[in-house]
Amino acid sequence: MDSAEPILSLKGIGKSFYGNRVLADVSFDVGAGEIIGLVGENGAGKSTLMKILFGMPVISETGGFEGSIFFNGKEARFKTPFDALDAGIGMVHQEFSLIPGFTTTENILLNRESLNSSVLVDIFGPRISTLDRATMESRAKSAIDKLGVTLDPNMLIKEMPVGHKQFTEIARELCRENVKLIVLDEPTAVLTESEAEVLLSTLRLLASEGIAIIFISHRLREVVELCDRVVVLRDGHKIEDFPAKGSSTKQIASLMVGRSMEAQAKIDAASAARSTQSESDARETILSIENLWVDMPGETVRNVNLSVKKGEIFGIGGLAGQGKLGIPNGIMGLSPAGGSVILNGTPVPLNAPRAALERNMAFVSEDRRGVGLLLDEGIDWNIAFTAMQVQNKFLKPILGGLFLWRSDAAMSNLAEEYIKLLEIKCTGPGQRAGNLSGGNQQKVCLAKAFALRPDVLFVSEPTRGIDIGAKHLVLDTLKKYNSEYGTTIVMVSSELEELRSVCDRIAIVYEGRIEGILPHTAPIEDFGILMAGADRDEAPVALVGGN
Amino acid sequence: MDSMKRFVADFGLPRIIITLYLFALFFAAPFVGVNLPASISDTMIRIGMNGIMVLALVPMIQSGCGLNFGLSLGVIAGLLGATISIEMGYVGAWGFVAAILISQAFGAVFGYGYGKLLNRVKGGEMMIATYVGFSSVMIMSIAWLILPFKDPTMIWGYGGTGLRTTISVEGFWRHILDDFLVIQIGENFKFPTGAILVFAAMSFLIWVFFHLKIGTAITAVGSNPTYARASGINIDRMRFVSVMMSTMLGALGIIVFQQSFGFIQLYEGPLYMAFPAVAAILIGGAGVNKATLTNVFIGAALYQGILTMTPSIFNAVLKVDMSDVIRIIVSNGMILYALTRKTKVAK
Amino acid sequence: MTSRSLFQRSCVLLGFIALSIYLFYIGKGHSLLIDTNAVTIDGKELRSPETIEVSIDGKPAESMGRAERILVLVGGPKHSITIEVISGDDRKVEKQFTIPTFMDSAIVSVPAILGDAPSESWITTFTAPPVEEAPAEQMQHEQDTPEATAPVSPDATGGQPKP
Amino acid sequence: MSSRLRNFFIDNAVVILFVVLIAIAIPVSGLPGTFLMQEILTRLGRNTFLVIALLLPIMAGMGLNFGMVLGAMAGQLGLIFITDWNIVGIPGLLLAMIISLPISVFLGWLCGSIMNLAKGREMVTGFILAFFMNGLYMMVVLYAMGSLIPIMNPELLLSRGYGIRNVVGLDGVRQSLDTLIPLKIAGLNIPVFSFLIIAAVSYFIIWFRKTKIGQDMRAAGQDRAVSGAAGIPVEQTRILAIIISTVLAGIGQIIFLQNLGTINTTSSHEQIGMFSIAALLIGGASVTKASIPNVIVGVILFHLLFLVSPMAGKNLIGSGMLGEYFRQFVSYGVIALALVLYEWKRVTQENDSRATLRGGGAPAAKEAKGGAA
Repeated sequence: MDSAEPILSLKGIGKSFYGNRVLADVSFDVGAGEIIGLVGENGAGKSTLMKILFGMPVISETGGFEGSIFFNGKEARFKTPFDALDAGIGMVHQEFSLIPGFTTTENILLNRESLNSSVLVDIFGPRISTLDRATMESRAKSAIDKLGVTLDPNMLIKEMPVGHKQFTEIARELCRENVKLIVLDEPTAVLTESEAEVLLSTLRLLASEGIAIIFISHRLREVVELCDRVVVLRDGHKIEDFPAKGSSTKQIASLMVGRSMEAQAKIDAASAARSTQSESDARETILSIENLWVDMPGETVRNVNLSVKKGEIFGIGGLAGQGKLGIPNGIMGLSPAGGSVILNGTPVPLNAPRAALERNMAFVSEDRRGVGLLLDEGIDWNIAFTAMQVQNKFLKPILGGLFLWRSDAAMSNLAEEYIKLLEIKCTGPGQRAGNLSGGNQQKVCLAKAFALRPDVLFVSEPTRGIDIGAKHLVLDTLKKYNSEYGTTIVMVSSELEELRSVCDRIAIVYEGRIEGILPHTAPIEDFGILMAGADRDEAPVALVGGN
Repeated sequence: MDSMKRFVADFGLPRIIITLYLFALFFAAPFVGVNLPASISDTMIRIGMNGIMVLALVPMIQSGCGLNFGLSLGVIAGLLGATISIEMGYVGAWGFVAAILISQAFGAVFGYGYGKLLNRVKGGEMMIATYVGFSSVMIMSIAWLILPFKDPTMIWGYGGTGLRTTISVEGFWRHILDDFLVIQIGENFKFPTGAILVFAAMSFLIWVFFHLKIGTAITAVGSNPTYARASGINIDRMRFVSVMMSTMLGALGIIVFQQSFGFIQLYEGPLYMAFPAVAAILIGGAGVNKATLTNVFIGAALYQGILTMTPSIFNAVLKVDMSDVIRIIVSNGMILYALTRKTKVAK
Repeated sequence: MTSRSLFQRSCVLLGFIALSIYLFYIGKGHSLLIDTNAVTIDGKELRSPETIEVSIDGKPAESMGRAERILVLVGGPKHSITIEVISGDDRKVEKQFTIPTFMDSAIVSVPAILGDAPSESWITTFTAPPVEEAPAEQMQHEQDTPEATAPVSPDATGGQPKP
Repeated sequence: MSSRLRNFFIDNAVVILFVVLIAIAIPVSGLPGTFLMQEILTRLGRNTFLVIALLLPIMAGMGLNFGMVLGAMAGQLGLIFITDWNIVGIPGLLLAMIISLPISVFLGWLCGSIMNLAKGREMVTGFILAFFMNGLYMMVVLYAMGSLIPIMNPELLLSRGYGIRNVVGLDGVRQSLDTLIPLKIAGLNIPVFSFLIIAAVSYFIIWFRKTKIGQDMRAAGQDRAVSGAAGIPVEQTRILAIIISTVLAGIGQIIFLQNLGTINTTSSHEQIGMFSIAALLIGGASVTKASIPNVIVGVILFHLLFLVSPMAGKNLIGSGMLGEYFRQFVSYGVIALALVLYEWKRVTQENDSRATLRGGGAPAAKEAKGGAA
């Protein structure tokens, strides 16, 4: 669909947060009536790009961005999202931004209601006018009609099926006057397959009316099916921009996860060096997981079957929201879970964090500040607490063992030890964890797990949000710990590169299930295919390992 | 300048103002003819009287249940202990000990129910605690009317039903702690050794408790419940223990209070008992989720100091007794400050 | 804010102020002392009849003898008085009068009205003679009566005022 | 059908409980029906306005406005001034309302701003704020009036020369609203004009809900983040809800006191918050939902209980105090109950919404029962 003048044109967009580059020189155009699929791994820069487009305050607060945006032929620099909305850009978020107790109409016209004029307006301002319900309903209806679906304008949102909520959101964007571009962020993530079908045809209908659409999705099949062109972002760069017709999910997936040749070579060399030590011995299974389901918001696990060998580093990868994070959280009892987890031949009770810890498993959570740390307490507390509570370490019995007295000195010693070992930069064992930098906080979390001397260690997103130097140190520490103590490590990460450089085998999670398990030496395209949900029509990928 | 700013930010402006205010009062005292030794002695007696009630707030703050506005439940347990002890005819030290023992039994029972309830309403504890406290006080008021107490010192003399509004403990165990090893210097200065010793002993026990494994776990629950859960801690159980402790300490606290005050106040007496204690600990520097023994000591001293000094100085200077109004403004202002400030730790 | 709405808001504010002043004017309360004492106006002594019935603003009438005073509380400036002479010549007089806004207590002289004296002389300011304060009675108002047995709390207990 | 019946009982559990309680207590109290009728009519006229003042903050998601006491203080200040100036009758009451208006607006703005600092714990903040402001109010009334603020009428002042007396008689305005349109039916005095005012304010509330700002309040009450993202000035809207509530409380307090005929300077306002809130809750309202029928039913039930419980107590065990304590227990208890139910529901709802995510192969989500009293 060629149009002479693009509606939106991004030129050389770049952005860094605190010296951390997240976007570099991204340029592409969106024409009227064109559907652009914007794909990329987590952290590839999609959401930052959209924040820039919408003028989110966080961008200007962190020093603005490079490059320029042309919307509708004019250079646009939106100061707030409202400017962007006024200019004619609509956004449909991943999470529903709807008021549950309001009707469809009220939500579609939220803060844009039709008003009856009133004499009181001059005195009390326009908000004193009453709502003109009849006009509102007809406006809502016309927006719904544009979608080509049927929605009851008077139904409450909380009584609606999920799909209708999504349509309501889109209708809300359509209902603005002069809307020219709609950005949809993962609109189908919460929909059933048939609902998603309807949504896609609705989007096609809108495009045919001349509205440009940016469609952000991890469901690559939908992208191929729906979009005119696909823009792939990776590590903040635009990698490719090509017509969707004729492309395949496999192709897109490998573009998304592919690395530059040098990086690839380095990883290959690194993994080749390790391959000899791990693959040769057929070790016994330490942990086997059967039919595991985990109810973790946003990371639901439906049916996972896995087995992990003693002493290996096992990687779990996959795109965001597919459920990889749910696996360790479920096993460690932090999220409601079911199924069976067998450690060393005996089942581990689920939904009981203590039982999991007592079976000598430990977990470094991806939510460092929320789950991993006592921000208000010192490093010594943070490191020693779990071991103290679960294994009665750092405690002195007093009165003949009637009471267990906390030994601050022992905790302090332990903290000193780990501060030295992990090079934690701090003023001393008593420093509050909340005052540490992200990397050092992560080291404290690792130290906490190490202090338990676990048989199986789950590490979730160990390098998220920390700087390069700390990343290496964390990964090296994990490897060292694995080889020195023979600890089995299960590492969950969205960074495939990282998994491949550390792990022996890597499982890829897709839609709450294990899509496949590959050795770290497997070509990167194979991982890409698994991550995008191996297209069932295409030849199945040869799976290694499994149960 | 920067360190000054940080000090103000850490310590909090209201707290600084209150401290300066108290110092000003003490400084002014000799010039306006207020008897300083007597005032200091008064302050000490009040600290001894109220200290344990302030201490009683520590466990629940530490476990993340917030400010225990429902301390009245503990107070009711204490009242039951005191009245039953008198009814049973114990006098002197035995009466006092009996009162404490009985009150602890009731405190445990009340604390049990209260703890179970608060675990079901996480996040809304403070308001619910307040009103559960209030309604319990009213239920007990009905109970005071109809419970079959017989002791003539306690029931209405003629015509009336039930217990008196105020019961003197004179002849039972009035000042039993205050006068224990009392140090009398001159006419005006009296140091209530016994009461202060008991307060110190209870503080020591609390200090010990929070150095035990379980105390450490409770602190972690208050600091970050999710962390604690991930470390295998049963959050509900820790919260429950802290509520039990708080209630039982409250029961002990009111009995120590009564021996010094000389009276048992029934009916609506316990209604607002929690508020001065809460204000005191907040003035001492505690937050909604964090309190230390230092907060308790400083808070009790500052708050009771203000209560003692304000009326005497104002009376001497302005011939006005504004102490009531100042007390209301200071204590509630402090609570308000704590509520609006500590939102970042909310978790 | 547009100048139009600024203007209208100012009007509302002024309206409220004007209304307040008007309410003050029409609502100001006065104590009227209906007086049947003899008065001397322009050298002429006017006396009240033996028995009369007086009514203010159509309220139930009250009978008065000579040299009496009754108190009537009214609000606002304009009032009517109806005097019915019971003894002697049977007649009924109805007159309107206005009380100055800031006159709190006013004496309304019945003889002056009946004697057709000029209306300015009907109403005179009443200044109360200085009264000894009754401290005992006042004390009772100052404190909520404490319960007989209750000791004065050293206030360490009740942090809040009692409900 | 039976499930609908059951739902009706669950939804109206509090109301039904109190109806039963009162049905038992009335015969025990032995109070005559006409007396009760007359009292209820009077109390409806006296209290309903105050309870209505609570509705808007609930709609704005700020819970029960314990800060309404601030408005009551403003109303009392207005009444003290008109009593001092001796403005009588309806003009006096209107003037008192006008005087209370700026004070209420200021206090409401203050209260709303402070509550915005403590989002999620508005209720406890309002509760403490009421106590705090009470201190300042006492400062003004007991120390500033007659010294800094001129008071002309010495009869209002304490014997020491400044500070307002504990009891201020409102002889000039006593019941002037209630008796403006006198109506007597079957021996019962009906405060027609007060009822008309209540009808007017009810209409105002209903109309207000239909305005844009009312819509914004409802939106902000349900989801602050979504409303903010849609461009609704959430904080300002919340402050406005509190301001209106405070202003209505001020006017309500004036109506309340004109019926009583005296102000208890230091304590008339204190219990108003609690009594109004308890009445609203007994009428079947919750922390998140309240309507005008809740108000009316609540005032009737609460005050019936208030009337009969002392006599019932006396007849049962021979102590009038029993009933007194009982009704205080009811006031506090119903608030505690409502708060517990609210938090309970919130916690279970959080769990429920998580449970819906549970995927295939998972056993059916455990049935989480909401709290039903």
